[in-house]
This record gives sequence, C-alpha cells and structure tokens, in this order.
Amino acid sequence: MTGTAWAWLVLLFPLLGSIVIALGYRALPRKAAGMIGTAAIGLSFACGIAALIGLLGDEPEARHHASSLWDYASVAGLDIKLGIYLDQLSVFMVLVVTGVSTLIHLYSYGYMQSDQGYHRFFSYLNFFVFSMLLLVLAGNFVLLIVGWAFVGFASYALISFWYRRETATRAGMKAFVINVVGDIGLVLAAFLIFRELGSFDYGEVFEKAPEVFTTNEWTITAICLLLLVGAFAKSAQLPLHTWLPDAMEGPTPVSSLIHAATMVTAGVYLIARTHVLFALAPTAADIAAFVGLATLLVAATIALVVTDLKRAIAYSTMSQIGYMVVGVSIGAYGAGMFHLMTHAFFKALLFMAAGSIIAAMANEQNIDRMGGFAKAMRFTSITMLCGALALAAFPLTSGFFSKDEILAYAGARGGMYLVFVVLGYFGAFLTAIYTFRLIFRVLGGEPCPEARELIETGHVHHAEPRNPATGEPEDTDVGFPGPEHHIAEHSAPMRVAMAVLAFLALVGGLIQIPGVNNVVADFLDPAFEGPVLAHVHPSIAWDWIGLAIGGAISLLGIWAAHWLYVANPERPRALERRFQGLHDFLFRKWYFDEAIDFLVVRPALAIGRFANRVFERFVVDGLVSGTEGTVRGTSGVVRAVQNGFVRSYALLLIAGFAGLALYFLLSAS
Amino acid sequence: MSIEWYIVLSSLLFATGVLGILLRRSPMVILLCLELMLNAGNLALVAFSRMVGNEQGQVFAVIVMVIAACEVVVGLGLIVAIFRRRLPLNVDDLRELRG
Amino acid sequence: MNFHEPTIDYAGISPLIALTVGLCVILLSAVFKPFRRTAPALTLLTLGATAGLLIWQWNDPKSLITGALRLDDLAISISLIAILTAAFCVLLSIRERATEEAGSGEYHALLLGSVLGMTLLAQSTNLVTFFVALETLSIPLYILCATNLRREGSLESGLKYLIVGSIGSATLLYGMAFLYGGTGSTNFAGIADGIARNGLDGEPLILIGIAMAAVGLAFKTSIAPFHQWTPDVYQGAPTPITSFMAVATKAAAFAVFLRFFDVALGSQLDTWQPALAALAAISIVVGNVGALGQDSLKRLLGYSGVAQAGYMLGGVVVASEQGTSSLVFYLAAYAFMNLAAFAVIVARERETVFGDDIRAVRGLAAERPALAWPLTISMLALAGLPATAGFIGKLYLIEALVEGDYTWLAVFIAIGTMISLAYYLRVVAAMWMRPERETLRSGTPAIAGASPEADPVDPEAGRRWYLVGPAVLAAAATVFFGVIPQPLVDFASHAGASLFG
Amino acid sequence: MINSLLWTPLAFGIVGLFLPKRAAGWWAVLGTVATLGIAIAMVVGFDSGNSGLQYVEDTAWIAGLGVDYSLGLDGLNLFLVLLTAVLWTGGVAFAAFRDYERPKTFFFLMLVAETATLGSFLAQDLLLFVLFFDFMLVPFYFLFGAWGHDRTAEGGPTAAGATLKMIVYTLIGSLLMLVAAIATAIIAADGGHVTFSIQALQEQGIGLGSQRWIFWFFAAAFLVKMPAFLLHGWMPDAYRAAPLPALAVFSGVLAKVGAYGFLRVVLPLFPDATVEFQEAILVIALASILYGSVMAFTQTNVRLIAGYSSVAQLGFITAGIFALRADGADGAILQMVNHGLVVAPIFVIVALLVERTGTEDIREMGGMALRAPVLAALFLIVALATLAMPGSANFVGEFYILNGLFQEKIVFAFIAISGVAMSAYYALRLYQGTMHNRGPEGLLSREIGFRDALVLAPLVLCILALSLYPQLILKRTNPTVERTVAGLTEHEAPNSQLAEK
Repeated sequence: MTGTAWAWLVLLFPLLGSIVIALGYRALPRKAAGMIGTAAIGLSFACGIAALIGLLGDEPEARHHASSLWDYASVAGLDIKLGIYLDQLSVFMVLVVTGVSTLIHLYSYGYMQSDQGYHRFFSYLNFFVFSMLLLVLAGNFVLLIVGWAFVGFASYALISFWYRRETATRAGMKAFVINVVGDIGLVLAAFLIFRELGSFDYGEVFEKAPEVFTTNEWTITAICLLLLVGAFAKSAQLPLHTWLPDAMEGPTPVSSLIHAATMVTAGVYLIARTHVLFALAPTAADIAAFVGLATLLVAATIALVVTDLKRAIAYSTMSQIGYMVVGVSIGAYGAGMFHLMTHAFFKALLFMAAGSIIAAMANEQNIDRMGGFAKAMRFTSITMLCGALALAAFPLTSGFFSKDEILAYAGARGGMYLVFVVLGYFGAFLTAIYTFRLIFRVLGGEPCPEARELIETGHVHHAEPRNPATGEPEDTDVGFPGPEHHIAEHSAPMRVAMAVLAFLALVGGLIQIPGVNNVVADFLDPAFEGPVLAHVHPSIAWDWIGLAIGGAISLLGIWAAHWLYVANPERPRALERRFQGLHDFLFRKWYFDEAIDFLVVRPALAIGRFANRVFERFVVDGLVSGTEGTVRGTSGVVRAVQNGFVRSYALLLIAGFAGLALYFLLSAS
Repeated sequence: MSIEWYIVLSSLLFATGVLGILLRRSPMVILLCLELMLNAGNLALVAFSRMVGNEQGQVFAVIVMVIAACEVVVGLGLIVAIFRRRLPLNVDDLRELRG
Repeated sequence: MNFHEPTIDYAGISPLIALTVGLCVILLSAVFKPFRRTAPALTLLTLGATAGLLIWQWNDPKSLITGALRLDDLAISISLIAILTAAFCVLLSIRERATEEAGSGEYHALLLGSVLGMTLLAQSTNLVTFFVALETLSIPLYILCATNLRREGSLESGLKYLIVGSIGSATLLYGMAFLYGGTGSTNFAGIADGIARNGLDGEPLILIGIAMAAVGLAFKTSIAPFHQWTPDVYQGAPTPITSFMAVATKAAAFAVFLRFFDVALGSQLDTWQPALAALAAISIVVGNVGALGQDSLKRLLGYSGVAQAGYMLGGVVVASEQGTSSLVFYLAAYAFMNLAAFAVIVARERETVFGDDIRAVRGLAAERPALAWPLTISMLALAGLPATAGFIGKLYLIEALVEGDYTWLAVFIAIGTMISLAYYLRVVAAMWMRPERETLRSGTPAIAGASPEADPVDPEAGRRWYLVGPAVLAAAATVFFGVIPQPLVDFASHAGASLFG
Repeated sequence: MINSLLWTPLAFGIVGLFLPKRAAGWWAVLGTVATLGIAIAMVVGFDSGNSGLQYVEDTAWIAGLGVDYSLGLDGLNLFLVLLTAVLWTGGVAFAAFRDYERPKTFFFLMLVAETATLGSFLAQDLLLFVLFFDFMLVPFYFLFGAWGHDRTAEGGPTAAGATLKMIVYTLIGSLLMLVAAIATAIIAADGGHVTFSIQALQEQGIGLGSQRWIFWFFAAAFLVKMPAFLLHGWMPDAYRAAPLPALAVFSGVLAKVGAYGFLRVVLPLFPDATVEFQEAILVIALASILYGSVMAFTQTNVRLIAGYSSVAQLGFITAGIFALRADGADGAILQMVNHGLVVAPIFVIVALLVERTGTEDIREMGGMALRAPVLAALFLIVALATLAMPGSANFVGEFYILNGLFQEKIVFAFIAISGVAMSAYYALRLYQGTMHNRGPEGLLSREIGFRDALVLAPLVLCILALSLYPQLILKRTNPTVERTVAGLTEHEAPNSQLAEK
C-alpha cells in the first residue's frame, strides 16, 4: 500500500470510531465504547507509522504525494477535490497528534469512567482527532478550512460537554465564535489566493506563488495576514486568545488533548505549511513573530498570578505556543515543530496530573486551597514534576532542547531578531517561576484536608460536585465523577498514559541534540525547500552557549520560585499588596475580556436592540401602517361624501359634468 | 332670430331644472324639474332640426316626450308607495342608505 | 298609388320580437289566476328562445331598421350576458319577498322589459334608439328596485335611482341634442363623418355634447364621480334585482359606450381618451377605498362594482379591437363572479337574521361548504387571483392597455387590485377564519335582515336547488374559464372583431 | 412525465376531498411521496451535460393572448423541484401525525400549494410563471389564516390579520410583476405576434429604457417574496401565525422562488438593467444579511429567530446571483437547496419543542438535550448546517457565493462575510438556548417520537449526504448557469479571471 492509502486509513479509523460510538450510545457498554475509541486512535497511529515508512521509502526530495477521492465541489473554475497532501510535515503532525491522542484516550478511559456522558465524550473525542487529522492532511485550502472548522466545533462540543453548566456553554460559545472569526480569515485568504493564482490546491499554489508574486507585494502580504488571523484565533495568540482560558470549563482530558497538545498548535502548523507564502512576505512573518513574542510574555505574566490550576497551565500553553509561532515565523521551522512535539508531551502530561489532583480535590481547582499532594499522590506528583521540569526547560529535558533551539536560531539571524533572544530568555525565566509556583503550591506545603483524607483513609475526598466558577451545584445527570472519582493512583490506564508521557517529556529531547543528532530537523527540512525566510543555521557552538544560558536561566527561575513560595511563603502576599495595581492588572488578564466586551459585544447587542425596538417598529412597520393609514383615510373621505342625500349626489354628478366639460374645452383651445 | 337664442333658452331651462333638483326637497317638485331638463333637450333638438334641415330631431323630440311621460308615471307611483308607507315626502329624510 | 313596403329583416329583429311577445304573454298570464305560478317558467322560456335566436344570428353582422340598429357579435355577446344574468335573477327570485309583493307576473314582465332595453341598447347605432333603449332598460329597474314595498330601503333606493338616473339621462339627452345639432345626424356613422366633413374638431358644441354623453354613460356604468347611486341602490334593492343590475346594466351600457365613443367619436380620440382614462383611474380608487370596511355585502359589492367598472373602462379607453375583446371577456367573467356571490348572499339573507351583513357568512366554511366555496371563489376571482376567470380578465385588459400605451392605467389597476384584496379577503376570512380583532360595527342593524321589516327566516334556504345551483354553477364557470379560457376568449374576440375588424 | 409531476399533487388533493376524514392525511402523504418519486426519477434521467431545457412540454394555452402552457427542467430549477417534493413530503407527513380541524381541506390546500409551487419552478412561459407565482399564495393564505395561531394575547395580530398583511404585501410585487411581464412581451413583440415564451423573449430582447422600470417591477415582486430588507414587514406576523408544517414548506421553498425568479427571468430578459443595477441589488442583499443576522440574535421567539435568519440567508443567495458570475450563481442555487433543507427541519424541531415546552420563547426553554439526546443530535446537525459550518453543503454554497462576490466586488464580499460570524452566533444561540443549560423548573422534555423521527431523520440525512457530495448539484447546475451568465458578460467587460481560465 502506498503512503497516501495509509493516510486515508489514518483519517478513516477515528471517523468510524466516532460514528460507531455515537450510534451505539445505547447498545454499547461503557467499557466497549472507551475501548473502541482508544483502539480507533491507536490504529490510526499505526497507520501513521505505516505512512511514515512509506514516505521514507522514497527520495527525501520526492517525499510529497497528493491523492484525492472525488470532486468535492469543482465547477466554474473552482477545482476543489476531496484530496489529501502527504509530506514530511503532515506525517510528522499525524504522528504527534495520533500518538498523544492515543495516550489521552487511554487516560480518559479511566478518568471519565463514572461520567454519565461517557459515550458522548468518546464520540466527540474521536471526532476531534479525525478533524485534526483532516486539518493536517488536507490537500487544499478548502479542506484545510473544513478541518479547521471541525476542530473548532469539536472543541466547542467538548468545552460545553457538561452542558448544564452556564459557564461551560458560554465558554463554548465564546470559543466557537472566536474560532469562526479565524475561519473567516482563512476563507478570505483562500479567496485572495484564488484570485491571484486561480487555485486552492497546495501543490499548485506553492508552485505558482514564487512566479506570480514579488516579495512583499501587498497582495501576498494581505494573504499572509489573513492566514495569520486564522492561525492566531486557533492558537490563542493576542488578541484572539481570550477563549482559551475559559475553555478550561471542559473536562480535563479535553484541556489536555485539544487545548494543550494538538488543536491549539494548528496555527503553528498553518504557518509552517504555508511557509512558501510567508517567505514571499517577510513583513507578515515578522508581524507574526512579534505577536508570538508578545503573547508569550503576556501569557507568562498572567500565569504568575492566576490561582486556578487549569487556567494557569492554559496560560502557560499560550506562552509556549508563542515560542512556536516565533520559531516558525523567523524560519526555524524544524525547531518550531520540534517544540510543538515536546510541548505536546509535557503539557498533556501536566494536564493529566492536574486532572488527577482536581479529581482528588472533588473538582476544586483553586491552588490556594491545595497543598501537600506530594505525600498523598506519589505517582501523580512524580509525573507532574517531570512535566514541570520539561516545561521549565530543566537541562536535558525535552523542553530544554526544543525551546533553546528556537532562540538560538533567532540569535543566528541577528539584527532585530536579537530582541527575540533576550525577551525569549526572559520568558523562559518567568516560565520556570510560574511552573514551579504550581509545583510548590500543589505538591509541596502542608497537606490540605482533601490530601490528608487521602493519606489517612486511602479514599478520595468526595463532595457534592459544584461549579468551581460559580459554586452552583452541578447536575450530575450530564456527567461529573460520581461518588468514585478517578485519580492516577487508582487507575491503571491513567498511570500507563502518564508514565509514557513522563518518559517522553524527560528524554524526548534527546532525538535532537545539537551536534549529536538532528532527527526531526533532518526529516522535516526537505519539506521546507523552496523559498525560505533565511538560510542561516546556528553553529553548534552557539547552540551550546544558548543551551547553557537557557539551563542557567531555568535553574535560576526554579530557585526564585522556591525562594518565593517555599522559603518565605508570605513574600508573595507582601508583593501583591506592594504592587496592588500591577497584580490586579495581571490577575484581570490585562483586561482583554473587558476590552473585547466593550468594543465588540456591547455595540453589537446595542445595534440589535435598536433594530428591534426602533427600526423594525417605526421604519419597517411604518411603511405598512403609513400606506394603510392613507388608504383608510381616503376611504373615510369617500364614505363621508356618500352621505345619503340624493340631492348632493345630483350635485356631484353635475359638478363632475362641469369638470369634464371644462377639461374638454380647455384641452381643445 | 338666430339659433343661439334657442340654445340659450334651452340651456336656461336645463339650468333651471338642475337648480330646482338641487334646491327643492319635495319629490314632486324634483320630478317637475326633471321634466324641465328633458324639455330643454327637446327644445334644443327641435331647434337644431330646423337648423340642419332634417326632421330626425323632431322625431326624437316626440319620442322623448313619451319617455318623459313614462318616467313621471313611475316617479309618481313611487311617491304614492312612499306615501302609503307613511314616510315623509322629503327626499332629505330618505337617507337610510349611506356611507 | 304604389306602396313601397319597407324591407324588414325579421330574422334580425326576431330576438326583440321574442322578448316583446314573451313580455306581453306573461303580463296577460298574470291576469288569469291559474297561470300566475307559471311566470318564472315563461320568463325562462322567453329568455331561452331569445338566446337561441341571438346565437342563430351569430357571426353574420347586419344593420337593421335603416341603420338604427346593428346586430353584430358585440351586440349578441352583450345581449347573451344580459340574458344569462336575467335567467339567474329569475332563479334567485323564486320565493323572493319582492316577487310576491309586486306580483310575480309584473315582476318578471318588468325584468324582461329591462332585458329588452339591454338587447336594444347593445345594438343601437343611432342616438334615438340609443336613448329609447337606455330608458327602456332603466325605467323597469326603477320599479324593480322598489318592489320590496314593505321595506323603506327598497323604496328609497327606487326613488334615488329614479331621480339621479333621470338627471343622468336628461344630461345625456341634452348632449345628444348638441351632437345632432353639430353634425346634423342622429346616426353614429352620420355623426362621425359629420364631424369629419364640417371639420368640427374642437368645436365647443361637439365637445359639450361629448362631455354630456360621457356623463350619461358613465352614470349607467357607475363610473366615479357619477357612481354615488350605486352603493345605495345595490343595497336597497331586492338582492336578485341587485345581481341583475350589477352585471346586465353595466354590460349593456358598456356596449353602447364602445359603439358611441370608439365608432361615432373615433376621430375625437385624443380629446376624450385621456379624460376617460382619468375617470377610470378615479373610479378604481374611489370604488376600492369605498368598499373597505363595509359591513353590508351588497354595499361592498356595489363599491367593488365601481372599481371593476373603472377597470373595464380601460377597455374603452384604448379604443382598439384588443380593448373591446378584453372588455367583453371581462364582462362575461364579471357576470359569473358576481352571480356566484349574490346567489350566496340571497341564500344567507333568507336563512339568517343578519340579512346581507358580513356576519351572515361567519363560519360558513364549516356550516355550509356548498355556499362557502362559491362565495370564496367569486371573491378570489373579483380580486383577480390566478386560476379564476378574474385573473385572465385582468390579464386580457392589461395586455390591451399596455398595447394601447396606457401602461400607467394598467399599473393603476394593479394597485387598485391590491387595495381590493383587503375587503374581498375580509369576506373570505369571515367564512374560513376566526373573527378578526376589529369587531364589526354592530350599531346600525343590517338593512335587509335585522330590521323590524325582517323577512321570515327560511332555515333551509341554504339547501334550495334554485339558490345553491346558480351559486355552484357560476363559481364552477369562474374556475373553468380561469383554467380553460380559450372558448371565452374566442367569444370575446369575435365581439371585438365585429366592432373593429 | 413533467405533467404528471406537476399535477399529481392536485389530483391527489381533489380525490382526498372525497375520502373519509381519517384517511385524508395518509392519502396526502401518499400523494407527496408519489410526486417525490416522479421528481427523483426525473433527476436521475436528467442529462447533466446539457445546458438547455429538458422534459420540455409546450402547447398553446390561451392562443388569443400568446400564452403557452410550457414547462421544462434545466440546471436552474432541477433541484429546486426536487427540494419542493422532498419538503412537502416531510411537511405533509409531519402534519399527518397530528390532527387538524377540517383535515380534508387542510391537506387539500397543502397539495394545491405543492402543485402551485412546482408550477412556478417549472413554468417556461413568463405569464405562466407569474400565474403560478401569484397562485402559490392562495392556499397558504387559507392555511395560515384558518389553521394559524392568533397572537392577540401577546398584543400581536390575529391569524387572519397577519395573513392578510402577508398576502397584500406579497401581491403588491406580484401584480406589478404581472404588468411588467405583459409589458415585456408586448415591447419585445414590437407590433408582431405577442409571445410570453421566456426563450423567445430572450432572443427578441427589449431596449434598456424599458428594461429599467420592468427590472424594478420584477425585483419588487421577488424581493418581497424572499423577503429582503425593508420589504420583510409581513414576515414576523405571518411566521408567528402560521401552522408549523405549512410554515416549514413555506419558508423552505417559497422564499426561494423569489431568488429563482431572478435567475430564470431577470438575468436572461433584462441583462443590461441587471448589469446596471447590480450594485443597487447587492446593497439590498447586504442590508438583508446584516439586518437579518442582527435581528436574529436579538429575537426571543424561536420562530422569528429562524425567520430572520432566512432573511439573512436569502441575502446571501441574492448576493451570489448578483455577483453575475457562474460561481456565484452556482453557489446561490446550491444554497437555495441547502437553506430549504435546513430551515424546514428547524421548523419541525421548533414544533416539537413547542409541543414539549408549551412556549415559543427561547428564554423559557432549555436543557432539552438531557432527556432527548437524539433530538438534540439532529438539531445540532441542522444548526451547524444553518451556520454554514465548513464541511456542510451550506458552506460550499456560501463559499461559492462569496468567492463570486469577492472576485467581482471585493468590498461587498468583506461586508457580507461578517454575516457568517453572526450566523454562527444566532444558530448556536438557538441550539444552546433550547437544548443546553438548565431549563426552567418543571420543564420536562421528551425524546423525539419514532414517527416524528421518521420525518426529521431523512431530512437530516439529506443534509449529510449533500455535505459529502455537493458536486451532485453543482455539476448539473453549472452548464445552465454558465449559459445564463454568459448572456450577461456580453453586456459587460469580460471578467479578467474568467478570461484567464
């Protein structure tokens, strides 16, 4: 079988899984549903490997194939086929996505056991994976948009999975609408591309683009900026990021899969995928890079203060994606994708751990109320620590290699790109601090009641499930762990998943050690042939210097976190009081929500109200009632003249005659 | 005496008839005024027939007289009927039908 | 001495003879008790015979009585319409209060007299015959309107009709006199070439004459502003008579309208065309707005008649073969639509206490489908909705108007139709739907029914064959000619051809 | 075959009148299914390569007026006909499961409506088109008025009042269109033989001067029917009054007839005017999109949310047509079908929700998904299709429309696309508001019954199938569309993009 055939199978299995589970929601027993779901993704991972092997079969330059099933919508010059495009980049994404997804499915198999919506959950989850794969395998922009929107929908469905939660449904809506804005960006970009190149097909577009466009011509810049709108919306970059923190309303596995490991990195993939176009529009690329930089800093600062465990991790996700965006926007494609992969490992892991802890806290997510889980849940703590180290780029962990490579590349480009190096390292410092703030607060310190209960009785604390945001009691009919929560300590599948990810988080970086081996980059680079942003490659020496600095900074950050949160725990409070304003500013997430609410939502609703109360009533109906009024008026006149006096009838008759005669005489003379 | 005089006279008759109908309330009088109007027509017809020199007009006039008679008869009949119903003989009071 | 007997085309005048004979026979039969009951049958017989004789003459035009009459397809078609209406009227008059009071024989004799006038009018091509016919038509109607002697409204309508009508005919006569004076002829053709010969274009005498003639005819066809008698008389008269008047009078008057203006005054086209067009527009507006919110169905139909007359006048305005045909077609269609409606109204008058008030047809769809459907169809047809003869009629008219460069009048018809929907559909709604919010004005009791002079209620009226039959028949015809209009179109186009061909 | 397609529903309807009450519903379903069968057969037998008319039927109807009875299928109407057949089957079946008073008349009218609608799609004679176009309203007038809901409690109008408003409103356009159509034929004939055959008229063509006003007369009719911004005044009342099964087909199909009219009549017959007024219509279309969307997310009555959303959707369709490019028009037609396929299920679902909650206010609903997962799932699919989720055929439709607009008038495209974002909001709001969150206390939801599922599921399957293979429609539509648009491009500078390819 050819690589593309395998690729089609990659798509097929998740879809099948989703459909089967959905249709059998009554017939299938829980376990079966979970297994089918997990197995489907596993199979698709296997097929991914097969596709990879198939791809490795041929020459590095010839490692791209297009294949299509049928004409999707191709008339009137728009040639849109149901086609996929298989090359190193897409197969790499396929492997990351399916790989991590398999593990997360495994985790969910345990974690969601007692949730009422078990079937629904797995059906959605499989559908998400299908959509994500469609996104990365799409062979033309239209199909890309389809996948793009599908993941958006899947994310909506899973965010508002517990649909009796007002907060959850609102968050889902928010995510969906913002993502639609992104879709629109893509659609417009596609139109512009079609206008200039007369095709939506990757192969054709990337081939023609260099001939048609001159560098930095406004059209190509416009195209890239529109693409970026899509990318930013999906990857939660400023200013379209506000949906991501709210998305944490979803079940934790969802946060881990969609809002950490896979979907949110789609933007990065998009930029890498269309590198040919960005190469022709360096301005746009730089804009992207700076937005990425801004995001990584803003998010990091916010992550320093938020007290909600999942939201904290979510902000760190934003900031990490910032790094990736910077990477792919300055031309460090290999490094960017490499960071995408490692981040998938450790961030998924962190969320799993968080989920386990939250379950132990009976859905409580505030870190101020947590503590001492190191003793309570050893396994969880260890794995969580692994993830944290990787995230904080502790030397020799995966994050360590991947993040620093991006910065090293920036350094190699020199010039204004040195800004990225400096601020990037500053961001890394913050990362280390907030990561270990979580670790010390949650794992370290005095055991909180729940933790103590766990230590003493070995039983997980149980309380009426309440919405952590509003505190209203949850409707357990639609889900939520029942009396028996699930935490890694007790559930084999969850342990396996977390163990694997912990291992990858620690050693995953070793496949790309500067000067030693360069697996990812070597594999991907051929895909980034053709016009590229810069033909620079940091020398091995610089790489190692960068790594040294990075390692030092991360250690420094961890130390700082220890000094703040362990050595003298009052210090943070003191600081908060000292810099009240700053703290509020950060705690309110730089007031982005308020701003958007003020600039977009309120005006829209105001217009709606105006249209409804004023325009509709007075103009639209006015048209009717106005004409009606005049008609009724004349009617009144006519009937008044019809007064019943025969003599007045005679009068009118004579008058009519007089008028007529007069007219005749006048018109004649 | 030229034709104009006849025309003027007939039109005066016609006008009188019209005015009478407009001003008087008794159905009787109104019938008379109708007669006046018709006779105005007759006068004109006869006069013109003399002018144009054929007798069609005069024939017409004769026929009109007959018709006028019929109309009056019907009118009177109606008036009698109304009278029998003890309704006021005043056209202005007959305005049940209006609007 | 030698006597030149005049050549008389008996075939040509046979319809008139038939009618006259029938009329006399019925009058006589009324004298002898045993024959009283036979009046309706005899009337129908006469009408049938006349119709037969007319159809026999179909399609060979001839002028009679030294050109005083012209029996062509226009005349025949119009007369047939009148006769058809009369026949319906006879059926609706069975057991009608008015018939008893006036005496069946007299009633029907008068009816036939009016029909005679109409057939004559439709043929007349001479001022004299024209005037005579017009009066022969009107005078019996004056009486018939008042035949419901016990009802004040009936008498009032009779007197009103008489007075205003006579003014109309007096005016007409005076106008005729002027035309005669101007052209020295009473013959339409004579008038035409008189005007041409003496170069009388723009001559005041002629113009005043035209104006007066126009007024007289406009009055008979109830064109605004000469329409005011219409609603009152329609409402006051016994309903069968109203139905007869509404259709037949219009038809006959329009026939002579066509002859007089399109033939005799053809040369004056530019003078009178815009004026008549204006009149048409006015009546469309007046009729339609006047009908809004009327609670008396007869009154409503009266106003709608004014509006419809406005539409039809368009056919005269364009003075073309197409126009004439369309007008005849519309008259035929109008006959069917109106008769259906009036038949239902008669039925309801007799079986409810509401008389002709719109309340009488409330919930009819559920109570008496056999009556509801005809009335519905006729209302939709009058409103010119498709799949009815009304639509085709409008189509025909509009086509004629556009061809005659009177598109603006066509647009007027369209607008008028829109307004008319409001009241036609109000009737439909009353039959089919829950009552509207704006409660019907219950202040003035319905003239016919609820007044102290109320006729005895006949709860079975809604099942009588002589009421349901005509209703269903007319409605069926309306739909039939809406779906398969070709036969009626041919019929009408003959008429048009006979005038212009 | 095309005749049987057109008349089958009517035939069944008439027969149904003579069956016992209980059988009426099922008989009607049978009729619609038979029609659907014929329609499918015709789609199968359709030659997708051929841009011309197929299954042509052409015989003189009213020879005197040059009106032919001519029907035909081509790319423009093929799938609209199929849509009609599908939706009517669904709507009638849905109604058959419930009991209405006077069921025989109800279903009779439903079937009449189907014939009328099919007629307006199939007609290839301008006048026949106008006739059916107007006639469509009649059955719906009765359906809405007699079986509708009074809103007097909410200070709204009665069913009768609302429908009267609707019919007057929509006939304003239609009657003007009648005049315009006749004018077109006569001007085109230019003294010669008048014909209304659309093809013939297209060949004859008429001058720009007359095209200008005629264009607007037609546009008025079509825009009101859709309804478009500022002309939608009748929509809210009518939508609230209508019985839901009737509303489903009404909003699913009738609105499309307007848009279809532009493609069938306006573009071919008035190309110059079309090109001249392109921007004007586009502005109206954009206004409809924005206004409809804004209204849709402020409404609280579920019917009105759907109603205003269709205003927006038809804005898109109009915009697509008036991009005057093949892709735009292709998209428009595809979108007509899609919108029909989503809006009908929405009203079915609304009906089910109302049955469960007893309210139409979205604020008083919620949490239905809990007890009715299947209903929720079906609704979710429909909602996603409504907001033109990429991957749905609706997306393809909008993509084609907007692409056409983008290549032609880039600014308009940018404005129009904002409507997409809004549609996402109101569609989800509708779904969430009813299905998610917590309903008010004591609100008990129920899973969709098997019989209702039998109606809803097939429609949803159609949506899914079409989403997988929109090419099915595009392929058959495109040739005709190409030809239609080619007629225009002669009149304007050939588009650079088209030249390139």
